[in-house]
Amino acid sequence: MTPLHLCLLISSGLFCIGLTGALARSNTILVLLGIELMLNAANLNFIAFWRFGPAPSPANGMIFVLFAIAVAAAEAAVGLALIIAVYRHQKNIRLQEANTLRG
Amino acid sequence: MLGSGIINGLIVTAKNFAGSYHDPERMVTVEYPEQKTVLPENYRNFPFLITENATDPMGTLRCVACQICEKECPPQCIIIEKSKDKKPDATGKLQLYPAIFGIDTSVCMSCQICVEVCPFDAIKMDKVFEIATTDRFQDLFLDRERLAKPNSYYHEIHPVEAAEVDGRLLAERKAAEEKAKVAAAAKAAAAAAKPVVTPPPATP
Amino acid sequence: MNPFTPSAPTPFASAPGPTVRAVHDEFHGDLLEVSMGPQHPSTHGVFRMVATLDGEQLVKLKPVFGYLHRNHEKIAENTTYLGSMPYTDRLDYLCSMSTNWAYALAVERLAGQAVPERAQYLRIIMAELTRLVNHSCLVGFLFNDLGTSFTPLLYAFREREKIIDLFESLSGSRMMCNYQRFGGCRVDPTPEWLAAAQQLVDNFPRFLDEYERMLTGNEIMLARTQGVGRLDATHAINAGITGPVLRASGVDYDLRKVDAYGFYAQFDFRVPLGAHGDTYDRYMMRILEMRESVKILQQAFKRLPAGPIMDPKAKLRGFRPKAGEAYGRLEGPKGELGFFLISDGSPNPYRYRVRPPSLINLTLLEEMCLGHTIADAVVILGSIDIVLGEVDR
Amino acid sequence: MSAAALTDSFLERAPLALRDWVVNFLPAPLQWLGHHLITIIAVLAVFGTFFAFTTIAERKLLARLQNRLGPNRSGLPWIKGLTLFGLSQPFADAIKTLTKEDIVPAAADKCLHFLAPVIVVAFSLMTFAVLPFGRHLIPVELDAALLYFFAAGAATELAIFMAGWSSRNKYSLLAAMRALAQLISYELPLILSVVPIVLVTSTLSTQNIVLAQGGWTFGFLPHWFVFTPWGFPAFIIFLVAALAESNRSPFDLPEAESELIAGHLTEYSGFKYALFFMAEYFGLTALSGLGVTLFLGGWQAPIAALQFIPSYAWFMLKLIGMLVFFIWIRGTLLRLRIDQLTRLAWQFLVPLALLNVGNAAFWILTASWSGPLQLIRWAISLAIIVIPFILLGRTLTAGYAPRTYRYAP
Amino acid sequence: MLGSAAAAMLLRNLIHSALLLILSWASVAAFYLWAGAEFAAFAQILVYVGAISMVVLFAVLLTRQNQVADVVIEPASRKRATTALTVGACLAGILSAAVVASRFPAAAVTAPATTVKLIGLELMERHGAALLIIGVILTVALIGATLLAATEAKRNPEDAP
Repeated sequence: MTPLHLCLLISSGLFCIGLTGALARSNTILVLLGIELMLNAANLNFIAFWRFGPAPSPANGMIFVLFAIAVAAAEAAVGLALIIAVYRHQKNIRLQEANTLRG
Repeated sequence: MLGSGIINGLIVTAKNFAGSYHDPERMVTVEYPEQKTVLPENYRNFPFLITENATDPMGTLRCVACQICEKECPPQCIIIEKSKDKKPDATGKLQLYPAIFGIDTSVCMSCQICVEVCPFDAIKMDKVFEIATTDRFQDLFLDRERLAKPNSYYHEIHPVEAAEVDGRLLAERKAAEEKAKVAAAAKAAAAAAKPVVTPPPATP
Repeated sequence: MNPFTPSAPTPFASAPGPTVRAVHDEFHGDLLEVSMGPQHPSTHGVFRMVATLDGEQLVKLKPVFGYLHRNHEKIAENTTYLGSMPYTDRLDYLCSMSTNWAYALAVERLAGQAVPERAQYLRIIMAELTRLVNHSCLVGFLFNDLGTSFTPLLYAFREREKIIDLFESLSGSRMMCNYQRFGGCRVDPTPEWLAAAQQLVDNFPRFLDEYERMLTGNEIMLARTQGVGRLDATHAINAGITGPVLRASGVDYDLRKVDAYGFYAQFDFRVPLGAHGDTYDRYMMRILEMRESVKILQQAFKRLPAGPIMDPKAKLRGFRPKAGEAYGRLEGPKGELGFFLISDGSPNPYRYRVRPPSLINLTLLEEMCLGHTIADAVVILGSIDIVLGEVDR
Repeated sequence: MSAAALTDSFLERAPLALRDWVVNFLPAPLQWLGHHLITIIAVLAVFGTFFAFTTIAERKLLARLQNRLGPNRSGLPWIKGLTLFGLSQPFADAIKTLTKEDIVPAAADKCLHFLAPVIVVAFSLMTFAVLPFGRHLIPVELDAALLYFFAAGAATELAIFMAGWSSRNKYSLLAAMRALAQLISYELPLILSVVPIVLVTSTLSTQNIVLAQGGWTFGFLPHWFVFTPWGFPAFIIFLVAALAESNRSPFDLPEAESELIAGHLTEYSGFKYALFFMAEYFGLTALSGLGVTLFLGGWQAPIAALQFIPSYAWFMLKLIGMLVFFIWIRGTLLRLRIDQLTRLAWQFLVPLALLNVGNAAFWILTASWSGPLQLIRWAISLAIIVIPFILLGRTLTAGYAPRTYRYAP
Repeated sequence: MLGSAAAAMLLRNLIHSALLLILSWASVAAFYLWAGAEFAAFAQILVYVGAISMVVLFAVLLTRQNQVADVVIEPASRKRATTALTVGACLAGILSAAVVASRFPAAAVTAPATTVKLIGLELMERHGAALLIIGVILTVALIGATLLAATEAKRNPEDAP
């Protein structure tokens, strides 16, 4: 069980938690947070491979993680803005009711 | 320029900071328990009764229990009861004296109206301000004994005013004596002229 | 209890409830009813503002006062005319000398009492000194609300202390002077007192210059006060507002010029007028008025005549003015301070009414504060300069 | 004395020698632990007492600004009448806060209520790890030190939110929201004002930045960044942002006494309140420490001749200088309203900071100019930053000017 | 890390779950530190714990208005919860099996020495274009987010009853 295996196990565990969270909860915010968790799990993999991978080129893994974090941040911001907009309109944020597309 | 107002403000506080070390006009703090400020002469706090001499305070009270101050006092905090008998006062005339004379210092607002309206200059304003007590009732109701203070104490706290009051009293006493002498002489002459005429009434 | 869930909209009377409650208002969605209670640090004395906020903007503001009501006018009906003179000190405890003068003015008009010339001059000196005390206090408290940690307040109080010490050495008490009598003054100032007062008045402008240099040009001060709490002239006149608040809106109404009571006609001084009627103008009114008062004081010291300070015919006790009514008013530091007396010939007044400038200036507080934030409401209250002793009487 | 001898003078190496002497008592594997534990204890001790004396210095200085004496009554508990000019006041305060009753509101969210002060103090203490106190005295040698500093600084916002939310009181929630708006809108100018430094020294590690500021022209003009045309405006922006970041004087909106009673600290009392108080001061000291490292040449001596004084003494002197400046500002300036505060940040500080980054780039490109060109270089670089400052200043204070008044006829 | 993440998903009280999630992000950053990637760790803390947590908490606060208990377990959501759990569990099984099965070449023992300067250079040269694109994405996203949240507010007062 090389350390790489351990890291992969942890990140896959985190990924599955994020997935179940996103699917199970009816509150849109928590769904979004679940997706954030999945993104973090992916980043974990990058760092693990960068650290324990065969021929680690000096900065590849790290740069990829930086970009991933940036994108995740942008996505979270837009997602939450959407939630606020939807909330203002229909006064609660249950996922099921957000089915009317009309403005 | 945007920052100039703020910089000016900073300069002023800096000057004050420097000033507070050497400029007496800026450093005004008086550390109370150690240093005490000198009270001005006209300072007034709760009233007190004047006695002629310190040896027999109750005997030589100047107050004649005329109860004018009791009537005039706005918050009605003076309580006086006349005495049954009379006793000679400084000028030898027989006067009443207050059996009970109490001031409730928790009500008195030291407004000094009793001093103004008292025709006999018997009540004056004191200068003691450290009078905190633990008990709310007994200690704050000052009775006759605790109110009476000798005339010398009055000279001590209000020198100018006391001198002027004494001057006036002496003048009155002298005028009263002359009048008494004149009346006595006139009486003697009248008695000599018409022994039957009754002597003129004693003037106050 | 989730603080956001709106409780049933209780009747809007000053319900004792918790100080902060969510009130549901159909127009604005969820409002926040914040009660800046009697013990709030920035209200000058026991005064409560029930402010309803929509986010940061003020939607409704209900001043609640009466916590300091001492039934002054009813008591005055049961004591003699002289007896209620010391009570007038307790009305506006910051400027007791000018309140005494207003009451003495009313009684003298009622009884037709003459006042010797020296006493008139002394009264003008005392009134202008109290104006300096009041305005420096106000400016200090205004900046304290604006947020500096007590620095301008302590500078102002340093100057005020000097004047208060003068009052103490003259009338016996720092703030409760009880100095005026019907027909003159009670104590004749000694030459040393006059010299000390003269010296104080001469270097008072130095304090004002230091104050102006520190604060008038300050950008933050300009941003926080200009355009805040705007009051237009017609509105002020209709509401009966008087004093610096009115003059800040540009209305030329100063009793010292209008009535010219006492010997004010013989003094040349100018009345500053504002243009915008906002908090900055009110602050500047007070600073400029302080400069004018210094000018009046300097002239008064030069021309103080000798002579008696009390009209010989004035009777101290058994003072029974003939039946009738009189209204004496003067330009107090806060506005037109008036005393209305009805006498029925007995030693006690039949009716005794005080016109409190603080209370009347307070009526427009809500009108000035709407649309601003809570921070501004506190500053506007500070700029109106109210003293709760006078508001509640 | 040659520079090398100076750098290794006895005083310079004293703290290090002490630490190594203690560490080699421990068995080999523990040495690493001992090494770091001692540095932590040293930092905590020094800055703990520094915090205590900053509070007393603040109260004494503010008092002097206001022409009154500061606290000078508290003497030692046994000796009667010995007043140490108030020096023992902080210990008296400490005992007072420790013994004060700690009230937790009934509806409060117990664990968050307790956690908030802990996190605030933890994160603001973590920021000290990267500050170079002396030539060899740097707790943790990180090459991404600046990024670490801002990461630790950013986490304190979270704790303020927790404090505001967990005390379940509308006032503190409103204040917590305000505090967050203020902190977030001032984080950008803070970081942007540091970017030119990173640009010029092309390193993120604080030790290298201080080394880059070594050297003196003509013996007495130090090469500190504050004396460069792009450095001075950056320093001013840094100061303003640091003031806002640590909720001090013109920006102390969250605890504005005159409005929301004590902001998000209303429901705290006793030791937790003291923790918040301590965290604020640690944040302030850390930020001014960073300011000293970046702009005022860290532990560099101002004049070449004065190098014999140990470097950490210089760092402490400059730090005290910065704190006195902060206290001086606190005694003078008024408080800004929340909308003016954010407008100042977004419409004035951020554009100026961006311009300053351009200014620093210009400065690097023209590094090769020499002689008369040097003057032109200074002039242009100054122009790049001063003209927009005046223009933006004018737009910001558009409608505000001291007015003149007319008098009644 | 896993513990706090799991707890974050299950808790009823929204604020507690959000805060626990932030704790899990912090522990992810700790993992990066352990793995030797300092720069990524600090970036993670700065971005996630510093900024995104604020946005999340603001969103949670703004949308708590008439909050009916959001986790009332109606039959519909209970069924969804069980299906989600089964999907998650079997995915976890598959992944871990794949991980265990695969063999990896010998791992390099020491962490590759990366300095900030190296990352900086790398970013600018080989990934310069990516850097610019990220910049554009971020600005567009943020402007979009603010517009989205803001415009709603303006329109709302008109159609208020």
